[in-house]
Amino acid sequence: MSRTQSTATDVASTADTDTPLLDVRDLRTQFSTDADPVVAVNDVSFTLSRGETMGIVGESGAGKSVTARSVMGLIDHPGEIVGGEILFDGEDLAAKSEKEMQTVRGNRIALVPQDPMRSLNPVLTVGSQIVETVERHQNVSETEAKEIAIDAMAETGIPDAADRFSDYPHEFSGGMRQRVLIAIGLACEPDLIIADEPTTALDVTTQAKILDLLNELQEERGMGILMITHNLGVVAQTCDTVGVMYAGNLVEKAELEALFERPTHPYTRGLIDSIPETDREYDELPTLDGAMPDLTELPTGCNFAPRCPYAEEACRTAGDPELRGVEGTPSAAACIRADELDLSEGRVPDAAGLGKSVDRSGDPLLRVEGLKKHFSAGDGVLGGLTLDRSGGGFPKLKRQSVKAVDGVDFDIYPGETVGLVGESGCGKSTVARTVLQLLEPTDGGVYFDDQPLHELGSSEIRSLRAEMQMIFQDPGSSLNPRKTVGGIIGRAMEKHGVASGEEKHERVGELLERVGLSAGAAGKYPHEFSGGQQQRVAIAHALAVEPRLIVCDEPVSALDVSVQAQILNLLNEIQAEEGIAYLFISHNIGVVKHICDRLAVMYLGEVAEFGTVEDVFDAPYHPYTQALLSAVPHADPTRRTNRVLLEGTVPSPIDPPSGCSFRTRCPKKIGDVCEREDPELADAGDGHHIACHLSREEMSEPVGEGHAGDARSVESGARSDD
Amino acid sequence: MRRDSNRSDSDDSDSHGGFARRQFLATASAGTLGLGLAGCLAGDDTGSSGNGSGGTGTDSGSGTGNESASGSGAGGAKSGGTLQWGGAVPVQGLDPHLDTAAASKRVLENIVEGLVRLQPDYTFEPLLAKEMTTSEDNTKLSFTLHEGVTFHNGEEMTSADVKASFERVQGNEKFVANGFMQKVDSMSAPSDYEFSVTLTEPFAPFIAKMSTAELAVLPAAEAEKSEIKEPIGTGPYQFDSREIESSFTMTKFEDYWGADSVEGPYIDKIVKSEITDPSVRLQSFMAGEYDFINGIPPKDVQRVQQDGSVRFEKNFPKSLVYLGLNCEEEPFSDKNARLALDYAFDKAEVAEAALYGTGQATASPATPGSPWVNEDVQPRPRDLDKAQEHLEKAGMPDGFSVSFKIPQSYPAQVQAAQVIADQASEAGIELNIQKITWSSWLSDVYSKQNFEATTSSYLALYYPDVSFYKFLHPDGAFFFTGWTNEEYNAKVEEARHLYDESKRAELYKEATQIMHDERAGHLLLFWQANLYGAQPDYKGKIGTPDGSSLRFNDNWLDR
Amino acid sequence: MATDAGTETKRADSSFRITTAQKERYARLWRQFRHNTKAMVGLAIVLTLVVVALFAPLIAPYSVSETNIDARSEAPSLQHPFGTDELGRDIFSRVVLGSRISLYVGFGSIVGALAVGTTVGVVSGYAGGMVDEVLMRVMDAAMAFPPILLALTVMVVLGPNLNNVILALAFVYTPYIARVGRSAALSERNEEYVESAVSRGESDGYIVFKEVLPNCMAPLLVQASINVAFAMLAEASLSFLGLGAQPPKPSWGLMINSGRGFMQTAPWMIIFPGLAIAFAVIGFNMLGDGLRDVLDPKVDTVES
Amino acid sequence: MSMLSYLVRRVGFLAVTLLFVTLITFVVTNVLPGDVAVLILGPNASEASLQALRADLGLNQPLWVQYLDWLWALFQLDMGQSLRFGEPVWGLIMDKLPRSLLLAVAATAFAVVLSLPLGVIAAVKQNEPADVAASMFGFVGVSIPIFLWGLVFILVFAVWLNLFPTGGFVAPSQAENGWMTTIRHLVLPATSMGFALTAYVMRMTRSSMLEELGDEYVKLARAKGMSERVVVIRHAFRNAVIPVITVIAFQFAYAFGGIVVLEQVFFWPGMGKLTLTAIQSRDIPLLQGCIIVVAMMYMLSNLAADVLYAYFDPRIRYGGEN
Repeated sequence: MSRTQSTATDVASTADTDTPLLDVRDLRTQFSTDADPVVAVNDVSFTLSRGETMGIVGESGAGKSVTARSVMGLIDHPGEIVGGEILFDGEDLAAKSEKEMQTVRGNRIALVPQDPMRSLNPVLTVGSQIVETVERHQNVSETEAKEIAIDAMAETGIPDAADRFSDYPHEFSGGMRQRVLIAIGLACEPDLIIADEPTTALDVTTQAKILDLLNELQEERGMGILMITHNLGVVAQTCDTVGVMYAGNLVEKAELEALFERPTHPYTRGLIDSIPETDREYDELPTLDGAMPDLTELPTGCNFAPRCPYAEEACRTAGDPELRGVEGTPSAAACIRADELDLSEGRVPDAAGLGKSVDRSGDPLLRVEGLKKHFSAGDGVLGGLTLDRSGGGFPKLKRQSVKAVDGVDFDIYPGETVGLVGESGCGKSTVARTVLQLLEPTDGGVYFDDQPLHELGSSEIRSLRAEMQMIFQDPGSSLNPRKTVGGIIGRAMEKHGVASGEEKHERVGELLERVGLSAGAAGKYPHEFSGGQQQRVAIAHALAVEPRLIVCDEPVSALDVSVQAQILNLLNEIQAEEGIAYLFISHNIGVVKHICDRLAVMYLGEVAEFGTVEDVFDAPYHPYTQALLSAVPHADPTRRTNRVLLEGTVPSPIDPPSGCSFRTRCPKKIGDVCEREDPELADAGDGHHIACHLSREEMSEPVGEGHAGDARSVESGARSDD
Repeated sequence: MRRDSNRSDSDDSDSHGGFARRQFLATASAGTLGLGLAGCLAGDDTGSSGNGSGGTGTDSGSGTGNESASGSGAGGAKSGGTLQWGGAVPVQGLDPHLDTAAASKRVLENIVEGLVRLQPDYTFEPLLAKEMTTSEDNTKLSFTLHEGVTFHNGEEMTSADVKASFERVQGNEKFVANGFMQKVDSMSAPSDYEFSVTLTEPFAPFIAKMSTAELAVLPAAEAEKSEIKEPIGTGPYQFDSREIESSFTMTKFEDYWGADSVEGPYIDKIVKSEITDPSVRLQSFMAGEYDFINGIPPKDVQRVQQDGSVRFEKNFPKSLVYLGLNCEEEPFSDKNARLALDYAFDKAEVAEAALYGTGQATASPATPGSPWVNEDVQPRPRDLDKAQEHLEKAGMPDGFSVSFKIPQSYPAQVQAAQVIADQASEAGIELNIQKITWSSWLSDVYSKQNFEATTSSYLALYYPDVSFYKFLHPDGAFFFTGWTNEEYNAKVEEARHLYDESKRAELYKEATQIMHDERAGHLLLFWQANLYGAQPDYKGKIGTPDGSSLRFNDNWLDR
Repeated sequence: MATDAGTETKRADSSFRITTAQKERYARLWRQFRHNTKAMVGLAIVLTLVVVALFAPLIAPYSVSETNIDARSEAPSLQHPFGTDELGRDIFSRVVLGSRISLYVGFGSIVGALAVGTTVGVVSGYAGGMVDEVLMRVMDAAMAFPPILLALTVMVVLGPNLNNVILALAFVYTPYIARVGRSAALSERNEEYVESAVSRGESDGYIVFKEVLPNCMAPLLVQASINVAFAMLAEASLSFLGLGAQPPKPSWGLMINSGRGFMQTAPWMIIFPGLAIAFAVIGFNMLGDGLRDVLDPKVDTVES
Repeated sequence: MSMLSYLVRRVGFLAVTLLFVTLITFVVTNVLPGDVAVLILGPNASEASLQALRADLGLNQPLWVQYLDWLWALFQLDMGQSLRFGEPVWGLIMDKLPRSLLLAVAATAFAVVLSLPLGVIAAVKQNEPADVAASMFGFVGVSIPIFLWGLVFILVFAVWLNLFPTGGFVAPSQAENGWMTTIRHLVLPATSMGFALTAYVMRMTRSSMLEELGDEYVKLARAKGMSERVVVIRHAFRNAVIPVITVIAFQFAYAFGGIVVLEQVFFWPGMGKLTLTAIQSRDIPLLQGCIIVVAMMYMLSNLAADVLYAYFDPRIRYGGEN
């Protein structure tokens, strides 16, 4: 590791020089289309120094990724850089030939890409993918290259790096692959790392570890990092300076603290406000109306003006505002009113006191008892079979099943929102579908209004469907693309005899208006709407049959934050008016906390903890809940949580651990009992259920720093890390 | 008879044939029983109409019409070499007693021999027999065998082998000549070189039958076998190897007994490559890949003749192509419908379309040049008015529409059919062509009579009984068009019993007239020829005397 | 033969996310179609064929079956632009009329295959489980036979004529359509609108035929147009082998079959029908490929 | 899931498919018109002997019993006797199969050698003239029936240029020049079929390459500063070739289908001709044998593709794909 240190000192010495590491000036990248070219990056300028992490943040379509790729000279056809300079260490990259760029890429500027699952070549070993970079850029022997590669792997926290050198990407978990990608980036000791949404595809607990890793590496090596992300929490955790992009423009540039303390562009303010924070209480989330405009149909004037609560006539007519320093702040903003506006306080909507109280004295609307859902592993009749040699001797055919949901209990009272939260693969979506009998439960019972759904025939279920509706994650997928919005909603009404004929048309119109669309939307096809609007249509569709329960499966996770807030508010509003109960599935703790009354935390097909939001978010916690909460990056740079970093990965649901399913990763594991006995989901008497062998007191203790450190020395289970 | 039913399915160069054996047996008895002794003189009609192979076999033809006479004697014959023969139809089964396919006969003719043999002058001469005598009443045939005749397996041929061979045929009705053997009262082999057959009654076709492979002499041990796959005989060539549907090889038999008296063999090895497509065969031949081919497509004759660098042989006639009409079903049960069709097309044009001048249109089933031809009966000229007249008489003034089943592997018939159909449609008669496989033809058209109109062909060659009786008499083995006429039947029956050529000819000429007037179910179209090609250094006469098969023993390669 | 251009478009889209909201779907498809050279060339060829087939009797100067022995095997000339065949028939007229046979068989067999294959495939893909397993093993098995071999065998069973060719080819291509229908249905089944319909209380039948099927039409249409090309090829092959159209029908395959003996002396007898086959099949292939580019559902999503 | 499990599964699928193949074959061939007994004994056989033969052949059993009997015999490689040739079907097929294999292998090899580079170039030069030319070639290739390719090749190379024989097969043992003659006869059929196959494989290679070239790991490879050659060959092609393997296997099987027609064009005495003979002469046992063997070739080539697939793609060990 000596090389690393020397580099670090080098960097430290050169970091003082005046030239910034990266100086982007008036970068303009556009894509040619059949019609006019589309400007994806519009005269963007920023600088990045050595040892600095600059975040570029924005919602999808803002142009942040194109900016990053422009820097690397990797714009896909039909895009091209049409203006500006990209000065890297004083040299203009935009002027370099492709051949010359090849010596820069991977060598002096490294990319950490977004999608760890797809960014590694599946047919080459991870080692060879690192080695080829080393050999390409450094004049070293093969053996040396291999050593460098193994060092890099070890440095990024890949256990047993030398052993895993010749493994293939699919043998690594997502988080480990991201580490490999970082190792590739680091291998040639670049001066600049461009991290393009490096944690977006990862679960929150994994994300926490990767962000920590990046921070550490930067501290050691002092390279510059350009962090592209849509997540302000990530920005808050990693960046020194931040650029906010909107519709191809850089609309604000600021130091991290300044950005959060006093945003200077209304869009930044709106973004920050839209994020439901776990430690804040809202009745209603502050929102930005509308969505980012289509790049082909930009408004005149300020691109943000149509959504800006502070917009004036001048904003809409005076052309695209330039990015300039804002008086009294170290920041710069592209807003003509930046100097006069003080955006240091969030815009909290007036409608305070809408707080609701749920009456849990009667019978629950929905009761789920010991629900289990097992799938056969693999597909087809032969798919579930596998050769089992565990017994030694001649291999036996064994039918395997994935225990997606393995004994879940909870209930929902009328008018209540119960959340199911957990990381990907924990079985929360399966619960949602099994509850609605979209999947047949393997075992256990689901009672709706005291009717045992699991015992009903399919026609009875069908007639009950009007009572229970579902809103899906991907509105683009949940609306049949071949039907008009009116047709979709109207069909639901007809199906359940809510309305037909002229009345149906009227009610469709009303409903659409109710969810914030125009009645005229009925004649359009789903694809003609933006994601947020589509989700509104999906809500209208669910409401059309006047249900008593709506299961919302990650209804906002496909949406940008500003739109997410709108939808969450709409859901709350509807509940307040109609008294509908929600089962709300999400992986996003902030969202769940904001919208739910009670919450079930799921891990590996089981409920680890169940109780009111207040109960769950405060000690005593289940150790998993504690880790989950600690891993959430807050969009607040001043808050540094004591991270509880989990060891290893989620075990396979085909073969879950004995005893407590969390014990393989539990930082508070107390011993044999955890391995032997599956803890009951025990009620402490206040309706707060926790499935853990620890006493409530033990659960309330913080997890020591030591554990976090230990996470690095992961137990090296064959293919399980992170 | 499993093979037979499918044989010669893919080329018109071969006569059609391969009718079911039982059918043939029926003929054999029906057709020959009533005959008195014909004496041993052949060259005349022996009345052995159906013998052999439903038309392929031994009915010796006139062999007239050889255009090229380069097949001279064996003077200056050279030994050695390999003959590359581009064959038209794959060799089928190789059991001489069982197989009637022309393609099999073409090779077996050279491998096995009988006691007697057909000569170029259409007489039968003893072959393996040195001598043959016939008793007064023509019922006992005595043979003295050549001595020193060896089989390909090295054993000497004795009368025991002959007897075993004949008994084999006699013993199982699956053998082709079994029906003939029913006429045998007893056989005896008093000494190694003496053999005699006693017939139950005089039966002239028997001798003719003995000249064919169907009564070929096999080693006694071979005769035990129920089916022979690798024939062993006494012939000039011995079986070497074969691959089904692709090649057949035979080699010179060095110990051939007849090298002095019979001639040859000269060529060391004969390789028959089975190239069923006439064009490919011809192209390969023209490119020098083959020394000899049979079945040159008529359309290419002119080109081959003009080429000049190769030898062209035409052997006319080979077979008769006819239009078969089902007289038992509407519409052709009505004579006027048949006549309407007869008037609807131009036979000469049809013949020209199919044969490019290598054949000739006919209205008589008798072989051209034979005494049985009635020159007064000529094909009806095309006359649409008359066709219309007959249609009206038939009560179908607007014409009619029928299926027209054509065996697809005979290009000449397919071409002819299209011209006929085209011309007939002008008369309001729609003939809807349906190309079918040969086996479908056998089962649908011939066996089940499930047809309205069809085309087919037969080898009649020199013997009128095949032409007049086998296909057109209700008792004939190959009667399937359902046309019956008492007067006609009486005449052809009578003719079978007559040995006075002119009287017989008279009857056949009258029968021809009846056939024509009544528009028999066989609407005769044309005679076609055997067409051979050979490289100039391939010498010797090509083909057997009646043109039905090939003999290589007197052929040689001049290189 | 996958979705090359389809993925290209998608890539271009996703890198900068042009949204085309507010545009009418079909107008957009048509625009994409119009800008797709392959599709337009294919469409032009197919339209030409259809027009030729519709007006064939007007275009053809001679009868297709009238023989003229005096004018047999004549080289192309002003009277006979494509020459004459072995029976003196005008090849141009026969090629023109042959388009009817080719299209008749091509469309006829695909309509049949679509009717059965779509149902089987979509039901199989939607139902999954044992139904799917059994149906697909049968389809796999049927696809284990080379199409032409299966068609030949079926033709022997049915007997040679054009309508039977249609039946045989419909039989042969059904599994191919079913496969596509199934995979489309499989991917549609995972779309949330299906669950949405289930949770709305719709019956399986409604979901399969009213919700899923319309969304499977794009790949099915693509497959169908390509299978039209295959069917036309197969018809030519069957006729070439003598088990298809019967003389004197001017089937291109049959014309080639009878012309092959004249390759040396009258090559035009195979050249022109051969070109006709190639022209027609290229047309449908290009159209199918172009349609795939345009209709590929992956391209058809709008990002917001 | 281990590679072994994967292969066991594949073989399992194959066995099931094969069972259906035999079932379809049996059903289709048994509805062929024509009574086998009549075909064997001839149309005028007596009803008694027909009955006797039917009993002998088990034809008076229920169809499913006949099927099981037939299947059991098939399992022992006993395909019965050819009606037409009177020889065991298995032996006939074993005579012809090697020749068809020779033709199919030669054609496929030709296609692979030609199509992979073409496909890669077309993908890399997307929308450039090279690509357009390759595309056009692809369209023409798939659009021209195999028999037409064959006839055109015969016309040009045999009839006009007289470079190769017009058809036929000569076994090396039969010819004076041994393999040279065989190869001379092989060139035209193999290349004419090869061209048709090339078009498919090339198109597949191209689209597979395009897909891979657009994938994230290719972008990362570029971001690592890899030269375009490395990106294309080492990264994209390695992945792109995997689905192409399946296509090649399919094409090999397709070649077996094409052989029915092509062997007729070139008078190549292989499986195709044998099959056609069986069809034309309604030789049901032979037809069944031919169909099963051809289908087997298809399935075996698919299995081979699966094995290769697993070999080339380390992910396969996780199974589950289809």
